[in-house]
Amino acid sequence: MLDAKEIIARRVAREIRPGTLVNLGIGLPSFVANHVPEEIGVFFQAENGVIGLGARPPEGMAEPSLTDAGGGFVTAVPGAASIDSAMSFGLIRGGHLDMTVLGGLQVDEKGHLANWMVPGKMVPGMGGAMDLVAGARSVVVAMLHTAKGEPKILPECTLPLTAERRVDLIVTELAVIRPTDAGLELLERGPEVSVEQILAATAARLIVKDDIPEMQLD
Amino acid sequence: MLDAKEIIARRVAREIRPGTLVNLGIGLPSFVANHVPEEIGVFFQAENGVIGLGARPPEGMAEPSLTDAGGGFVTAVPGAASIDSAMSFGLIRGGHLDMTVLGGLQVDEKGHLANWMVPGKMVPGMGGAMDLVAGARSVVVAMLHTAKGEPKILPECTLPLTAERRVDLIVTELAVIRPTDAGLELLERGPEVSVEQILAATAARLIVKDDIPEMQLD
Amino acid sequence: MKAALRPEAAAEMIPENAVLLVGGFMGTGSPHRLIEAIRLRGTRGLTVICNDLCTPEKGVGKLVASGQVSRAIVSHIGLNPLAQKKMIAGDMEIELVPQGTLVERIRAAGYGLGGVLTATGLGTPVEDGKQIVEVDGKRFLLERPIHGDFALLACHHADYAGNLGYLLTAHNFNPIMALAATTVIAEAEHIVPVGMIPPDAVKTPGVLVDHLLGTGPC
Amino acid sequence: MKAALRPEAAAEMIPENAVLLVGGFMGTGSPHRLIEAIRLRGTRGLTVICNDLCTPEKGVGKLVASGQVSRAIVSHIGLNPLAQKKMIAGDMEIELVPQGTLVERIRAAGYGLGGVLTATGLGTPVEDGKQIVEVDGKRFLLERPIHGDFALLACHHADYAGNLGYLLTAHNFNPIMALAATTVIAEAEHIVPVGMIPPDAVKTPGVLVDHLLGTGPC
Repeated sequence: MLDAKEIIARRVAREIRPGTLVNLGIGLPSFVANHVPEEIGVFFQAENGVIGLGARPPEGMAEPSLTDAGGGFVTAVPGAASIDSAMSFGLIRGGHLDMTVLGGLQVDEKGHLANWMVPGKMVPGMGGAMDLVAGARSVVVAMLHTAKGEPKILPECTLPLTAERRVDLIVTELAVIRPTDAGLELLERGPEVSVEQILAATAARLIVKDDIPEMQLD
Repeated sequence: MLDAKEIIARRVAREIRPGTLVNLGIGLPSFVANHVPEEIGVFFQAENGVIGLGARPPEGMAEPSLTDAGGGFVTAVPGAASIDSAMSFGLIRGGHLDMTVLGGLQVDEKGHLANWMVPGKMVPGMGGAMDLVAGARSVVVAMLHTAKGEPKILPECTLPLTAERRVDLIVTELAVIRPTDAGLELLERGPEVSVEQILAATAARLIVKDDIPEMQLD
Repeated sequence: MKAALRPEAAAEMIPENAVLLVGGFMGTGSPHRLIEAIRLRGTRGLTVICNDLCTPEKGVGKLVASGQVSRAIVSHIGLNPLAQKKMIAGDMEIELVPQGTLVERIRAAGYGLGGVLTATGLGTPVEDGKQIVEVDGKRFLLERPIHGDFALLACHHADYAGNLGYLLTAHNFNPIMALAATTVIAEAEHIVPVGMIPPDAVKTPGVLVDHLLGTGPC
Repeated sequence: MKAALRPEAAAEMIPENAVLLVGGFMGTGSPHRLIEAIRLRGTRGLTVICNDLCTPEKGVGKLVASGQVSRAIVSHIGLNPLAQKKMIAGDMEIELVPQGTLVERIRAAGYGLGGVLTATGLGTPVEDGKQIVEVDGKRFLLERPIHGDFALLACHHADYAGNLGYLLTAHNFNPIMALAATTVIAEAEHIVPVGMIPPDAVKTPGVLVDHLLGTGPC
């Protein structure tokens, strides 16, 4: 039985197209890279300054000047490029980034994402999230479906938004959901999850057509 | 007896302070570099992309990818840096350039420069001139005092201006003139030139105090 | 991975009336083989955005001479008397833009910015018809982004992932133009296997480059 | 030529209430020896502009922990719980800025631009109190330039002309900050004789750098 984060990472990995440039947020989204086959030639960007982010280094082979956006040691693949922060966000804001995968605190029926602060409680800051949501060609939210049992997919976000742009896909351990003009469309069920379970864990209205398939995971 | 361009180049060279970053326009201003001693550590910028511009290469030692803003072959000094056009104009517009020396078609009593077009006749374009005049810390105009016997220093420019900024110094073969709030102040006479000769060749009003010294040339 | 194209194959991609960003400064750092292929193909109605129009015998100047360019956005045409003649006679539309403004306008398109706020051009004909924006009591011209259908770049070396490196003053507009076009074609003097260019030496990340032109027999 | 300073000598230059641009991303590419010298000296009332506030034990986070920072402009404080606590309690003024906007605002100051027109932050609290500028029917936030009294940079190698090179993800904000402060101090791991860094490898031209910090005994 896969745990929730594993399900999400594997399912998001299937969204990634060959030969694209992809940014993975720190935390849960960073696990996605483990499930993308090397041969499809995806370049991962870490917004702190590398295109062609590689795996964690083997023990004893870390270089302090090669880190990811969380400050952890990484490697780089052949063909990698070092970039400064201006170029990094030029890629993000100029529409050169094919996809970003970000964590979320809340998403609402309009597809708005909130993921950078809980007023008076937790103020991590937006880092690159506002630029990523405003600028990436495709925005995928990868998050647990609920937080301490409370729904995170709501009729309207109660937390400050990250951008006015509608995200393109929401992937949780329970469901794959696509925000559309008409609202949130349920596309897939998690492994051995029923539509009723999804509806019970979701505060927002979901558009449910007949016959929701179960996620395919590699 | 020095010719006019030689006088101007030598006099402008004396304005250049040690350890500064200086841009020399193509044409007459480019001769200034020949008269700046190497030991004062000036870096010359060519706006097409090098800091640390050097002399023309010896016969048989030209590299096609090392040229100045006129497209001529140059060399570079130890400590030179290649820069792209964005950085080049970042230096110019961001106030990092200590001095620029530019040619001129006209300068007027307000210290306005016109040097990029003669409507209907000659339209070279402004190249980097508008950026240089707007952005350099100090702007020196190096030009012949007259064109085909007609004064180039006028009450008001008749040609389109290069910028609304007042230039800092005008150096011709006849005179050194400083534009000020009060108008154009005559500072120095050319070699063996009288104040009367300067006034006769100048259409603008000049402020002439007692005892105008002759230029010192190295 | 991007296989190297022949110049003719690249020229075939470019339709009539295309908007071309072309790297180079007086021909240094221009994609000469690609330009020659476009000339031979005879594609007409082109818009050329470049630092300058070079000379009638060289660089983009050849396309002006062959009558293939109907419109140009450049900073300088001083060494192309033919272009000046065509502009004055009204046979060719030429927008003259200050060099620093030109590179920033192209960058704005590539970096997803709404425009450029600059003091360059204030008080000159460049100001005509443009919006003035005041920031903290200072006036700035609002200059609009410039995007191309194609960017035609030249570089010293590339790898087959599309990473590019430039030599000395052949950088100029190339690294900025790489972000500002729908399709980016780079002509390289050398194309090396992926992994041969150190990440810190990459000036244009391969993810920006769509097609490579080699120098070999292909 | 710039002789290398000891960290204490550099720290002495920085007065109380100074505005500091500090390179680095989660401490990678931050001038750690200089930061430690400022901490030991105890200079108070500092404004710190940096990508993030790192952790309380590292990088600029140490100056937050020691109470020397009264104000910060950063994109992320998620790994510094102490800074979050101070912000929520109102003990420290923290302006959170989207990372891409932050680097462009610093660049705007360094490049002499009036501000940045960006879609990032629209529809979020970042928009509050800011001017909206419309360009071709699209809305953009006008974000103002950020200039520092000092830029405190870290680099991998330098020469005694002040030319700087960076390693991998240690570039980040350093190359941009180098243009945006009155006084620029760069801490290098290696300082080599002038002429040892190829012009094409220079990322920050020496003309921008006022003081170098070495690693040797000085």
